[in-house]
Amino acid sequence: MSILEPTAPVEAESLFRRNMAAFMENRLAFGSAIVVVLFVLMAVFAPWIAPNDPYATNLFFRLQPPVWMEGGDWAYPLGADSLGRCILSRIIYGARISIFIGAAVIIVATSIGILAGLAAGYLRGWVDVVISRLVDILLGFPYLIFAIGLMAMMGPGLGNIILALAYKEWVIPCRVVRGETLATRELEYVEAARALGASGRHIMLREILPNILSPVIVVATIRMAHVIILEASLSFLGLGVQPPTASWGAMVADGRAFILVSWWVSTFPGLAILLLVLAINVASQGLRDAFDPRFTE
Amino acid sequence: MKAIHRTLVASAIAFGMAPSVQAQELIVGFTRDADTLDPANHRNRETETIIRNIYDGVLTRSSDMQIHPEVAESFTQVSATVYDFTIRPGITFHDGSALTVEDVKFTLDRVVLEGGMGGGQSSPRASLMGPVESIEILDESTLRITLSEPWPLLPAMLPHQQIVSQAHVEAIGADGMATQAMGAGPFRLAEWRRGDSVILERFDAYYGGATGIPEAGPACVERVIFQVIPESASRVAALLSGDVHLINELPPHSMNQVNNSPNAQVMTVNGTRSFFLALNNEGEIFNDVRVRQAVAHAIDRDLIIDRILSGTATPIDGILSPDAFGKNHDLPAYDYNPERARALLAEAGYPDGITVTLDTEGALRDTAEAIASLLTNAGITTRVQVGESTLLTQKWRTQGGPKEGDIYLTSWGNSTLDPFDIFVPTHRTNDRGNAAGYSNPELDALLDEAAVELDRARRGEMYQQAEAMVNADLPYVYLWVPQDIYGVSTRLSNWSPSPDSRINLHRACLD
Amino acid sequence: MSADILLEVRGLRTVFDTRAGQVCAVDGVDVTVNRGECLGIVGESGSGKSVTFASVMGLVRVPGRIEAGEIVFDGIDLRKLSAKKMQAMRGRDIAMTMQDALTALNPALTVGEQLAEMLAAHADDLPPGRMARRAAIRARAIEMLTRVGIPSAGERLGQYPHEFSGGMRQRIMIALALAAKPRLLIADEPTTALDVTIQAQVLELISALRAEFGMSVVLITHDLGVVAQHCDRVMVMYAGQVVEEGPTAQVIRQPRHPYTQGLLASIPRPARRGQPIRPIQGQVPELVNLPPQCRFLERCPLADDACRHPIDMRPAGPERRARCIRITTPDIEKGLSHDI
Amino acid sequence: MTLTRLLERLLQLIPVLLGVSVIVFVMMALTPGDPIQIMIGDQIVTAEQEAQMRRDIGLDRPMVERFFVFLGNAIQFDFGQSFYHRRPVADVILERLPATIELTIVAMLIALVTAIPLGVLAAVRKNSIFDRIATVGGLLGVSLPGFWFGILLLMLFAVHLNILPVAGRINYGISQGITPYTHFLLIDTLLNGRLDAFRNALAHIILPAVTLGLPMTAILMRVTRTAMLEVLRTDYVTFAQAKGLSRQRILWRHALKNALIPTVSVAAIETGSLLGGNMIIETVFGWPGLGRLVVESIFVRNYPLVQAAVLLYAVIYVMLNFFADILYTILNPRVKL
Repeated sequence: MSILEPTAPVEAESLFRRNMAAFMENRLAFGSAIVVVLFVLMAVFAPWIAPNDPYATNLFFRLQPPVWMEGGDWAYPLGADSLGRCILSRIIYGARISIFIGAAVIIVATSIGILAGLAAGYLRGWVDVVISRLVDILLGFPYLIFAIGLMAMMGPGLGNIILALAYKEWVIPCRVVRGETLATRELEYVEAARALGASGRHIMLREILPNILSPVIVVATIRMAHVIILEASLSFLGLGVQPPTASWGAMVADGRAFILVSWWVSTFPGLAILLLVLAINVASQGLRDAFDPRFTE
Repeated sequence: MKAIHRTLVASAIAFGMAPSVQAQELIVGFTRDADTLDPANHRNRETETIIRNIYDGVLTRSSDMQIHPEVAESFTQVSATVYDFTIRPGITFHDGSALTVEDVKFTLDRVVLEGGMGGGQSSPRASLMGPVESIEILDESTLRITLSEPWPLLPAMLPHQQIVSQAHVEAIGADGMATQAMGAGPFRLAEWRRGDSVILERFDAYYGGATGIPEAGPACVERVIFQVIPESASRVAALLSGDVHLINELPPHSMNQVNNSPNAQVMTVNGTRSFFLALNNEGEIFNDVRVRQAVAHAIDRDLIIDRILSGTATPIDGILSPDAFGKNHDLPAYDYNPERARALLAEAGYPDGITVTLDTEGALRDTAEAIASLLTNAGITTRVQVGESTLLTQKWRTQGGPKEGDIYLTSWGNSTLDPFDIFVPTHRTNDRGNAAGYSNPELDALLDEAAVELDRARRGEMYQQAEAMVNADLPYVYLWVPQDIYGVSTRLSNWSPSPDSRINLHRACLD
Repeated sequence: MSADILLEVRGLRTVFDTRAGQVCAVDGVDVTVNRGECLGIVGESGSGKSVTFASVMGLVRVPGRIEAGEIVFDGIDLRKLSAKKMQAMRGRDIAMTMQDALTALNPALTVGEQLAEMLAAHADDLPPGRMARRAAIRARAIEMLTRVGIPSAGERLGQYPHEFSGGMRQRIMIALALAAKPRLLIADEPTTALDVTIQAQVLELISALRAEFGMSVVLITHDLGVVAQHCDRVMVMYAGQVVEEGPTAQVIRQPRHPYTQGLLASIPRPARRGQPIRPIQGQVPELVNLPPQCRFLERCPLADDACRHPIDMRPAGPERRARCIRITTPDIEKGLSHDI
Repeated sequence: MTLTRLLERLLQLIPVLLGVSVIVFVMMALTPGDPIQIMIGDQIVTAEQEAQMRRDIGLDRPMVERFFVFLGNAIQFDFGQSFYHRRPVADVILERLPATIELTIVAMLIALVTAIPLGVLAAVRKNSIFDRIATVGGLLGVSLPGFWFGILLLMLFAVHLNILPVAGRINYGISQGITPYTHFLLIDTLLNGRLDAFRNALAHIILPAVTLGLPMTAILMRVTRTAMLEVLRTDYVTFAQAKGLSRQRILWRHALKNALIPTVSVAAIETGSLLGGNMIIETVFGWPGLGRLVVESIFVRNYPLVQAAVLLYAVIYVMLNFFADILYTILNPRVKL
């Protein structure tokens, strides 16, 4: 006898707009998103922003303190490292590595994850069995150990890091997509498409995918923060990009030997990692709250 | 929660620190753990440094690099290839058994014989013994070593072998030797906490060590701990806080901090490792001596030594350390002169300069980057490529195989400070350390001759001549010999660093 | 206040602050429960019947709050009680059962523990000493379970709620609610989740226990049939207000409010066999920013401009009141049957 | 949970473990270059040693055969010789394992003990200042790079304040005469009744454990908070309130017991990632565990050791997840395996 409110079908696009509006309302998350954008701009326009050549060594400025400390100089606002290279410039260039690797790994992994997850969730059968087994096996490795093991075998290098991280990362979007696909494939509009004789490919990519994209995007942003920390960790261990390329993790590692006499060499790159990762985390949490009501509390 | 944290911190304050360090416990903050405690089964300096406090050798070195009999009472060179050693009576191993001439023979046989370690295994230290033909017992106190060819280095190299007990080795086997050390040295092994520390205790029945060095009897401190602290900043911090009393590999940039602290000081000693740039003499660019000279003129060694090494290195113009036997002290220096470098390049047909890659391993990155920027300034555009040492070894030390690459920043150790040990491997045609791919038949002949020359003065002259040759030919750009830098607690006395990086703690005392 | 009155609620107003505005879930509700009687509360979901009694129990959740009104239980103003005293009253003096025992019983705790903690919290006649106390609690728990009809209760104390059938769980919940022998039981939709046959058993059980313990019962339901069978008096709620109250038999025989009439018309009844079931048209208004007018206006077949101002409860016969200006109109029923 | 169900679950582990070993094996097999030459590097080895290494790895045999030899040996915990240590890899690993496990467990305990109460309080006081601080703290916790934060902590507590030691597990002097029953120093010192040594070991482990456990603390706090919020909305919590139970009992018994179910699952998975974090944290704090050994081994190309350690970590991780499942069923009576 209770009166059921009929659920009105909601257009995907207006839903997206409403979600974005909710996201904008969350001031902290929105501010964080701006910080992330600033980091991206910094990475893109590094050559124009950086006060110095990040690779130019000048032994006369070795371990020079930041500008506000005694002996500091505006030429090196955040001081210089053990080779007299400008720390600020290296941090600005380092953003390129962090953001590029983070984005590349997430894009590669999410693409693979979406395809594998759709295939497993929609086609079921042996495809699902194979993919799910593979996922189970890869989940059997602690993430960092898997990446370290791969890097140890493949050797350092930009491409290798992306591979080493993406090898396991795709499992996460894959599981999300598979679960969503399983739930979605029985829905009416999918049934209808199938009844109309749409191909499996069409249904997967045109009917199902657009409707499960929200959680995938949310997961991807959260994971990006994680990937950036992982890259920094690998670089810290010396398993990251090849020096002298500026990478934040490697910069922290380099400064470690000087921490007793020149704290700034390690501290600022670490702060950069913290700031970027924190901003991504806050923004992605806002995104999650706005886009995925199941997570909201 | 807060309360718990407070309790933790409070208890840390109360019990974490200094009070636990007793007066007679000498703690060394050491870069790395021993690989093994078997004196015959490793090729690692740090491992030997630890082992050397447990085991004594037939001969030893004092910190001024003089050779002294240790387990031996004396030794004589009978002929160019025959040495006799008189083993000191009354020495006991840590288990109380007597050290006999049989034990000495067993020890050396274990190293030099094919399969001498048992189980078909040969010792990786065999090459440190040179061309040994036989080891014989002449009587109950005399041992004779016969070489297959003259090798004047034998006495200088013998300190690298430590005497084990035959009975002990036979009882526990080669595997047991890796962890159960039992020698005749000033300290006996108390415990080895792998990856963390090696704990040694004073051997009260110690005979007193080498005769040439002032007699000391048993060690001064009751206990020695080699505490593994790989991180250099942590090692310094531990020294400054008094947690440890001696650290090795003190980073040069921390010297002031240590010297300014009330409870520690810096001690340096000229090392035995020569640093140099190997130029690929087989390659198209560097087969021209003018290009090689251009590199030498492009590098401001004094600047790098001053800025990166805090002045703790001595520049060299030949391969040998200034302290080495046979050093030629009259070599002309290639001064820092970028204009001259450019001119030489132009002369060699590179008016627009050249572009090269500089290989090095991670530990030398700072230096490599600095060198690269200096070279680039002088028209030699240089990119640093850091690789792992094992791969770089394969790439550069090809022993005659084809070689790729331009410049390799590397070093060669010479713990004996005898030229033979560094000159031959790095400069003789296709020898194991000849990263430059240098080949000079004249030099080869001279080195071969010097190796077997028994007249010490004549031999020294030959090496001086050899150094003059390579100084002119410049297959390598010779850089410097860095000092070994130690941080030492002011409580520590009677210890001084040794160029061969051994840390002999027999006589060291803590107040 | 009459000595017969156990619970008296006056002018209760409970609101929820939401993003869309203030939702007034209960708006000026008066309730009177006499000692020993069974009061039925009828209304659709969202009519405010559950919130009213959550307010009585002091269990309104944030963002909800009681804005006005007084709740007097046995002479004590519950709104003025400290949280601690209110907690002590819950379960001991006023108990509550919920719609679905499956969700109301903690899935992670055994039935025995859930009974025992209740007894431990409220029974003050337990013997001293840990062991004796524990034994007494166990005996009491078995007694309660047996009383509500759980066979071999002793063995089942160690079981978890999901190991019981639906009817059994409902009985267990009733046993829990009654374990401290409260004076008032608020039974919130006790039968909705149950099969018809089990519904009857559970209601019989409640009636029997009411007689046995001499307690009052408030039976919240949307099923007029249940009310007809078990309740002395009935209160009909709509959109946060009481729209009609009176002795059950009278209200059912002669409903005064068009909403009550609509409710009765929309359920199949043997008495009206052959007549079509007529659901009430339209929807319950959203409880945000309600205009000051009759809340049933949009759905009422009799509404006209006279209904467009606030309507009070007014007497509608002996012991009866209703919230409609047309109460006196004699031919409501007739008009309805024609127009709808 | 019956024994047969348990066995069934154990059997399900086999394909996963098999797959894990295939991947670890392939990882090694795909390494470019002659692995023996790379491993030897500039070390001096005899011909027999090199031949022995080749036999250990079995390069002359087909890949599939090599895998089964590898697997057979791995099951017997035989991973060949660690060339650098001149001893079996298994021995070298086992020596270092207790330090790593102890660090991991302490980090996990710190995370559990702080995260669960904080998460519960944050849920109970939703939207309060405390909740906001906890939320921000949680985000900070997952965003802090451990290797960097560890260095800062070390500088602060060990160098500037000088109240905690710089490296190691315990001071030797204080640890004398302690019988190593378990090789976990915190337990051994207590079993020996040596409070002074216990405190010393605690002072050594506290910084690495806090650094290691920080991300896990943050994650668990969030999970606990979310789960608590969900549970606090349930009917059974309302009903428990209606029963007149005390707030404490409702929170810590009724609500938490249910909220712990997801928390425990996440905790097990996060404990697995602590194993990875160990490599970083042990390197920063000079902790003599397996993680640091693996990192060191990578740089000297001690592949057999790296391979064995990765496999061991994966097996531990899989087992952790298995135990999490079991714990899940114990905590959640509704789920039958």
